[in-house]
Amino acid sequence: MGDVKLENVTKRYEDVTAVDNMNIQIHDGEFVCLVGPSGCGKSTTMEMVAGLTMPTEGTVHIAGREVTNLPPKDRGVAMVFQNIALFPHMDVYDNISFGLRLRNFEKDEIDRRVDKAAEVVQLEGMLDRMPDEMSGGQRQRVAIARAIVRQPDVFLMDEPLANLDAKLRVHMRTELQRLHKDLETTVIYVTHDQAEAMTMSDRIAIIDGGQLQQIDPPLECYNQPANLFVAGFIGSPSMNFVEGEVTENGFTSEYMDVEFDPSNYGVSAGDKVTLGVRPEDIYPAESGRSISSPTGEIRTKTDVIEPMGDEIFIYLLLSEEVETDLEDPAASNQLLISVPPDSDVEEDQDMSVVLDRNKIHLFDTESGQAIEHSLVASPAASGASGTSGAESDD
Amino acid sequence: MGDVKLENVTKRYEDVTAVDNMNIQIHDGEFVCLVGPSGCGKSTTMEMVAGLTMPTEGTVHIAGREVTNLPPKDRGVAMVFQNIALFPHMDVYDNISFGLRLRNFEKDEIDRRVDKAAEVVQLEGMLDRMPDEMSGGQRQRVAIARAIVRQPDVFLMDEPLANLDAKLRVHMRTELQRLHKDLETTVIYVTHDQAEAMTMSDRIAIIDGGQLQQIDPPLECYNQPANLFVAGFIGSPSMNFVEGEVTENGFTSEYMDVEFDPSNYGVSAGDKVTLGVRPEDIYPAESGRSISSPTGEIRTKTDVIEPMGDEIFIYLLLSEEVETDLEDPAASNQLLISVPPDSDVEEDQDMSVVLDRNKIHLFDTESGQAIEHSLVASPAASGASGTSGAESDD
Amino acid sequence: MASEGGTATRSSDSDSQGGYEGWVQSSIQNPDRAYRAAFYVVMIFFLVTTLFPLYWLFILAVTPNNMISNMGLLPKGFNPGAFVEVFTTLPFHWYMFNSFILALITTVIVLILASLAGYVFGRFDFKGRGALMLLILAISYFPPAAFLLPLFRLFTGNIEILGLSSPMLYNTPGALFLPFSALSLPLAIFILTTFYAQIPDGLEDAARVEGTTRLGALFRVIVPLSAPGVATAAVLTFIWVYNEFFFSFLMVDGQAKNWAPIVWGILGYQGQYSASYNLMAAAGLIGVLPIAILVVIAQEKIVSGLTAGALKE
Amino acid sequence: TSLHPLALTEDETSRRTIRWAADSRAADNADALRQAMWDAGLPQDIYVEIVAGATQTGARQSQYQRWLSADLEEPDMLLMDSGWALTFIQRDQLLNLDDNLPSSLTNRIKNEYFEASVNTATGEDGSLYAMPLFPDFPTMQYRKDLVREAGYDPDGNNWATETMDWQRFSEVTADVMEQTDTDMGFTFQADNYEGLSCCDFNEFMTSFGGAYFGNPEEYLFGPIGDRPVTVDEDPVVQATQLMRTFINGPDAPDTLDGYAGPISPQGVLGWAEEPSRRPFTSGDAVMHRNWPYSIVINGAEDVFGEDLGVMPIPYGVTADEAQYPMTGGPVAALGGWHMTINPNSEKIDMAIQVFEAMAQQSFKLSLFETIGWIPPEPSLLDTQEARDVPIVGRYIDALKVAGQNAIPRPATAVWPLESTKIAQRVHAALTGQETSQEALGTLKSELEQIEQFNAVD
Amino acid sequence: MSTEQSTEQTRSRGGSGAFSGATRWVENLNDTQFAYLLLTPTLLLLGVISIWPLLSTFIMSFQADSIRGAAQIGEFVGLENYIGVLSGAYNTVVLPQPFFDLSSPFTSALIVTFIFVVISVSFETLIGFGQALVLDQDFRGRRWVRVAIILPWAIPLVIQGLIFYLLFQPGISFLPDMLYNLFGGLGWSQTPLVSSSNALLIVILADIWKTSAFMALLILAGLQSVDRSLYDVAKVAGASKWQSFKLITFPLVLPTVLVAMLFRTIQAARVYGLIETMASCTTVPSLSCLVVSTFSVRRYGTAAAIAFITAAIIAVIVSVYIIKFRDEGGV
Ligand SMILES: Nc1ncnc2c1ncn2[C@@H]1O[C@H](COP(=O)(O)OP(=O)(O)OP(=O)(O)O)[C@@H](O)[C@H]1O
Ligand SMILES: Nc1ncnc2c1ncn2[C@@H]1O[C@H](COP(=O)(O)OP(=O)(O)OP(=O)(O)O)[C@@H](O)[C@H]1O
Ligand SMILES: [Mg+2]
Ligand SMILES: [Mg+2]
Repeated sequence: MGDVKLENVTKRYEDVTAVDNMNIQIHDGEFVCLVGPSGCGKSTTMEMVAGLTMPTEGTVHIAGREVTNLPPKDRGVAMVFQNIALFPHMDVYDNISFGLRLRNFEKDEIDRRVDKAAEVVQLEGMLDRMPDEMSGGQRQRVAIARAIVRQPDVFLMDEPLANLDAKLRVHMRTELQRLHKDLETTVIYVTHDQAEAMTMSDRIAIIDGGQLQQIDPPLECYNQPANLFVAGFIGSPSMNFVEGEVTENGFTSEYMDVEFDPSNYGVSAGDKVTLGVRPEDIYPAESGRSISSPTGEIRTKTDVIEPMGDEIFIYLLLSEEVETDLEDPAASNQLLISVPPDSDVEEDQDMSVVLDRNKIHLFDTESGQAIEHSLVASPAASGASGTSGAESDD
Repeated sequence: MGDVKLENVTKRYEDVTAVDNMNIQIHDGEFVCLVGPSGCGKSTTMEMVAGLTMPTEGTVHIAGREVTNLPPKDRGVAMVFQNIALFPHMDVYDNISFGLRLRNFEKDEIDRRVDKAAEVVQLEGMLDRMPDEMSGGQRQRVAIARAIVRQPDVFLMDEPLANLDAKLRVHMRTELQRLHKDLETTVIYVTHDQAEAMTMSDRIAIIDGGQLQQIDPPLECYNQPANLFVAGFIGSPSMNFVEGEVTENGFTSEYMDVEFDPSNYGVSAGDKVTLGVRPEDIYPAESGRSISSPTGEIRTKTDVIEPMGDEIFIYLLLSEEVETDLEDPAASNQLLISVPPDSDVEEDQDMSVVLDRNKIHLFDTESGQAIEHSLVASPAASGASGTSGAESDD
Repeated sequence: MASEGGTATRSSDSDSQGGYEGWVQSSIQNPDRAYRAAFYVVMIFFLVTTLFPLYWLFILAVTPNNMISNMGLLPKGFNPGAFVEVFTTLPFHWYMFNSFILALITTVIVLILASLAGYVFGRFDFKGRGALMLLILAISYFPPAAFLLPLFRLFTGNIEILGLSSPMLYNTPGALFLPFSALSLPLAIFILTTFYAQIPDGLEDAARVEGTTRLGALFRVIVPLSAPGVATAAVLTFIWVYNEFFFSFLMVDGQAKNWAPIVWGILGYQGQYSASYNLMAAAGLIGVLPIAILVVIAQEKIVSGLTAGALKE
Repeated sequence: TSLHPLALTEDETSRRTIRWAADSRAADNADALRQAMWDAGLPQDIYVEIVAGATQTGARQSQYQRWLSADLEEPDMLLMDSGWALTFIQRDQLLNLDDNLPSSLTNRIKNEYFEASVNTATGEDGSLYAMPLFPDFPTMQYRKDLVREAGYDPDGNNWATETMDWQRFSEVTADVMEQTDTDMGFTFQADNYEGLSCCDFNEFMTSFGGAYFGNPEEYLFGPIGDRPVTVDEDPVVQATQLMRTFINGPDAPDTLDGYAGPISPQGVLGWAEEPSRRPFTSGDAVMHRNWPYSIVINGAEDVFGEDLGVMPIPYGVTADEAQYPMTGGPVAALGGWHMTINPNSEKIDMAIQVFEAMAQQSFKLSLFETIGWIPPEPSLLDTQEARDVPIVGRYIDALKVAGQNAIPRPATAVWPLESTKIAQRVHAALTGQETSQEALGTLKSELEQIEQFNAVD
Repeated sequence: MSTEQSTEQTRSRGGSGAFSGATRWVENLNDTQFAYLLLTPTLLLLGVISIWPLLSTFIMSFQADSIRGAAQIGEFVGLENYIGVLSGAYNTVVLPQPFFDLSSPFTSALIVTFIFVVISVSFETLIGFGQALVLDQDFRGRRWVRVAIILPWAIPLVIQGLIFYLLFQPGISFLPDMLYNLFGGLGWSQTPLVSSSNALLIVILADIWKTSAFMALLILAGLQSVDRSLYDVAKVAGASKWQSFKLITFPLVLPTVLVAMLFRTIQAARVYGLIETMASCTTVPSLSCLVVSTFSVRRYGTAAAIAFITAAIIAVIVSVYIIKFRDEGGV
């Protein structure tokens, strides 16, 4: 039993509220990723689950019992710390075996487990190194190994792969997933790598400013973001946003119009809404790809072009007067699209694009809440799913 | 003048050779990314440029003069450390302004620069925090700010964005690029994020086992990897490899054959070669995309399917007997392909694929050296470009 | 499911034995409470044992000198006047002043020299390191008397080097702080060596890349980060010098204007046969005040977790 | 030159300063002493600066040792313990007064000062190297009120000059203790320290006619290695046993019969002067042996005032019955301090003037009055001025007797070592670790070895 | 192009060129040269104030005593002083107490010193560690408890001696009688300060009282320097308080503890002042007592020899530390 429940948990530092009335329920054996901008309270949340930080308010439950005041050692958690925090006076073997030695495991068993863990993190042969004789990535792997040799009820991993190269990350990712499956352990995992969050987690919890924005399965978060923040945060490159207004027959803005029947989506003329569309849901009109439900053509001009190897990002300007704002690709007057790597584009060339109506999101500009995630699916009745920031399962 | 030259630089620790006879020349104002697996010697290389580690052999030149024995402060470098290394006894302001205060800048100028830097890294209003009152990402941003307030000849950045979320990374990436452009400073940048390396750098240096594998512009590294290591390392997901042999009329292996005229590529029947093809260069036969020069259809079966939001990864098995090895997507008996997110695929379904002959790479299995990067381009004369591991400019 | 407690090899431990819910509950909570209680017991024990002799000293100070005999646990009579008499009998404040200044000078010298030495011993590996450390340590093996004769001659102008006689330092502060510095250096060096050695290289590296010299890094980063160690070395040196007994007694003639330190003041209340125990006690208590204040100030520097948040490693 | 704020504010500009290493008692009364010197004829432009120096005599000796060995010019004059002035004289480290002072003065010192004191100021060549400033003799202080209460009549029996023998002393003490319900009878000093060998035990021993090195007249100051060691003789054993009797009573082993006891607490075994004085001062003891400084304390109005009695120290045998000259009778260990001149001083002429002033009657009397330092000439003690001195003046008679029966310690180069051994062994005997016979036997052999090893060849 | 370099140049040109030249020179020294440069002031001071005097004392130890003549020291006699002290030949005739004598252990300097060192250092370490752990906790009034616990270390030796001297002085304090009534049967003396064995215990007690604070202060500094985040890791890994202490705290403060113990041992082996002010060297002779007592009677040759013997004995003890803890300590 390793379900984790945070109830109305708040953590305030002197002048900062790091975590703000957080309610999350994580099921036994679930793999949940916490994502959110830097400083949003992910680590603090983890620390409260681990028992290293006492919530200012609220309660923490693990495996059904309240642990708010229990010391970490009685909570059955293992943790990979964001700051790695290896014991500087112990070699790799001693670091990894620390938790096992505390529990008086037999030497053989310790050796077996340490060897296994070292193999998983590809540190065989380095067991007698001291931490200060290792590279950053190697240290991080020791930290991971130190957590995974134990078999706790709950794994807490705070950016465990931040310092690893792409290949190793993929490897570690699968290893961690395998571990999760084998041990049926609950995993709470902080990452800033979207691919990691998408591929590994059962659900993703998106946090902003200490508040939970959405917790849902990855694709749901991607396809049906609960609000503007989630929509903009999930997906890289980010979703394109265009601010505008609802008219009698759809959406209008300075730069583009999209037709639809407002009444279908519970909005009415005059409402300020923001239209969102992901780069991959915008196609050059001439690409000839057949889309079931395209919008009308939108005239743009290519500006910056970023070849990424497996795809090319194109920044399209919707207006002549401005320049591309690379820092804020979601700025209202520009669209970022992604095209196959062999596409033949140049800077400063005119380009008409169409959007996939199926994949157009509408948000209430003021509250940020999602209104609809597709301008094809008909009845307004269905409404927006997953719009509630809080956990819907309890 | 901020060109950096490493000549025959070797760094040996007691039983490890961290950097092995490295020769790199980085031009003034150039932005070079160092990439490579964890522990390959990237940080060590940086430290030798900074003057923190003395090379066991070889010389380091900065701005045309030899600096091998010069202390760091006389090298005109600023560095973001992989381990962040904030001064824990100073608040953010003092941390950021440390280098300026050392140089007796005027208070006004310091304030101005610190404010600017804090704005760039989005830490306005946190200047009086102490490091231990900040989140991991915030600390890392302080470290970046500390480096960028100064205007050195050479920036050394060791995974400066590792702890930042995707959105902030994109922002920081553009800021750093702008800075690079404004100051015309040479930048040496370690990252494990391929997108970063691809978009930011003028050239990428790929290192493995302390040895330089290739240093070339990003797309060149992507499209014309010098050897198997580079091919496998650059690109995520990784290139698919199939080991086989050259026959009279092309390539053959247990799982597939590709026809070509060996004589065109300087190989002859019986040679052991490895065929490489990137996921995006493999298409489901029925996708209907028109490719100028496809191979014959290859029959496979879908296995694991990973939806990533903006694309879907499909692991295809070439043989019935085995299972997908998620850890090593490049394993010879499987192919990983990437299809658009709206594709309709299921596990365990038959699927025929074709490869884009234009994009097929051939490597010498034994030496790992690239033989050819396209089976369309004709004469063998052109050979493989950029195959030399060492810098070609000197 | 696979929980840690289920592992067969794990030696029998408490909390997995179900059944006694209440017992388990209390055993989880009680150790902490018991720990807290034990902590207070221990603290009070330490307080009582360290303070009792001081209380005894206080009793002595407020009991009129002639009544000091057959003392119990309470003062006989009450004569706070001793605390005033201390100053009227002798210029005790000047003796305190002298000790204070000497201790200050010595502490500054020692901290600077020991910082430099501690830095190289703690953070550099060079030829002769071990031998030099041993040499410095060996100086403290000797009873102070072993230095006295030559030093006395040196400080009274009796040593000639190249035709120049050594300076006459007797009855000057130099005759005190020089030997004080030399004799307290070994301890300070070893303390600082230990503490400086523990500062992660990363921080020194960062400072150097930011543009400090090696020495700059020492004084701007390593020293502040070793604050507990430096403050402790300073406090130990200061207190040692303030109360130093041997050279204080031998290198000046005992006059306050000749920099005679506090020990001369205290001994001044003692005659050939007679002793004003109450004045000595009062002087002892008064003399401790500057140190107590110093400790209060210095302990602010002895703060925890100095390196917290510094490094990701 | 010392750059001390105190030195900078000092104003001595118009005078010629001469430095005198004295002690804290002199330093505390510096102004009065200077005035007394000027009154005694010291030119007004000579300013005597008094340095307190170390208070413990041993520390002071070492201090002088260093100063003189380092040829320091200052201090110009040194106050030296009569117990060790000789060691400096023997090493030739002091100015010969015969050669420098007017002979009228040196002759007066040699002829009129307490003889025992002069002996400790005279070199082997017979020259005077020090001028006794004041002698110090212990006396027996007692509680006149208690004694009277028990029915004795000290004044009538003239205790002040005609002291009693130890036997009667013990009986009186025991009797008074009992009758007046006083805790302790007799407090003295029997700690394992120099005071035991130089003084307390020396007195007991000498009062029985014993001596450390045979005939004191002949052997007191040497020759080392060439004199008898007589610490195992009967009088010495008796002295030890008497002390044991006082502490443990006559029924304990290794004690003397016929004496009353116990009259002294076990504590005396750990007491030096001050600890032994305190119970007496606080009224818990009948008898107390101590130096004159304590007369000043105990005779103060707010302590015992007139109720304090002082008598010479009791005796074991009379001088006639005693084996050696200078022994027997109411002996008192000789203490006291001498004035000496630093031969390196650049102000010897001024020092001589100071000495002359110090030799004046008026100065000595004023010393007696201000600090309680006994004048070094017996004749002076007979003057009315002396008797008029508050407190001590009342006890002049007893002090005079003590002075005339003073016995110096055998201060030679090896005395410090021998003193330690004597204190150790005697103390061991007193605590009962060894019998007196054994302890003194061992002591004898130890002293003989020391004498032998350090013999003058 | 970059402005930093140029700013720097203008500044350094305007500033003191010699100074920046010197800095540059210093920065370019290699590690060994740099190390010796930084050690120069220390070595100079120690050379003149410590090492040179020790060398001249060393020479004195080969010269005869001169207790009578004007000369401070006699002719060259080779190893005679050492032989005299070590063989026991000097025991009676030169030394106030035997240097080493099993038959009367409590008057034998070597044994007394040894007992003093072993008991006081071990108790001080334990108590000091305990105190440091208490002071390391967070509780209300900690600052005052800290001051209180450190205060004994600030008490001058003379006063420390006075406190315990008067506390154990019969007739002055209640304590000796009380102790005698309690432990008289066990051989506790009525006048403990003049019984060698009792006095030794009292001296040790006084030393522990004062010097535990030294240990506490130093160990506390060590404790405070431990990176707090390591405790978090240990806690999550399941370490109890004791285990955290054993596995994290202890190894990390061990170097500090060793330095503290090392110097305490050295200091304790030279104990003198405390004995002299409380019980006198006659009752509790230590090695330093022998040095001082021979020294103060001008037996400089013998005193010098004993000083060097003392140092040699301490060196032996120290090498035990160094060999045993070569890895942990900074030595
Ligand atoms: N002090 C040292 N002693 C011994 N080996 C060391 C030391 N420092 C680094 N190494 C080794 O040198 C190699 C290169 O280390 P380096 O830190 O340069 O790697 P890196 O490329 O930065 O790796 P990462 O991406 O994990 O940070 C590693 O194998 C490391 O274990
Ligand atoms: N000790 C502290 N005192 C004050 N504020 C703090 C403290 N620790 C954290 N904070 C603040 O609390 C907020 C949440 O911090 P937390 O470490 O949980 O962020 P995070 O989501 O882990 O961020 P990152 O991705 O950068 O690691 C941050 O704004 C941080 O500045
Ligand atoms: Mg965090
Ligand atoms: Mg690295």
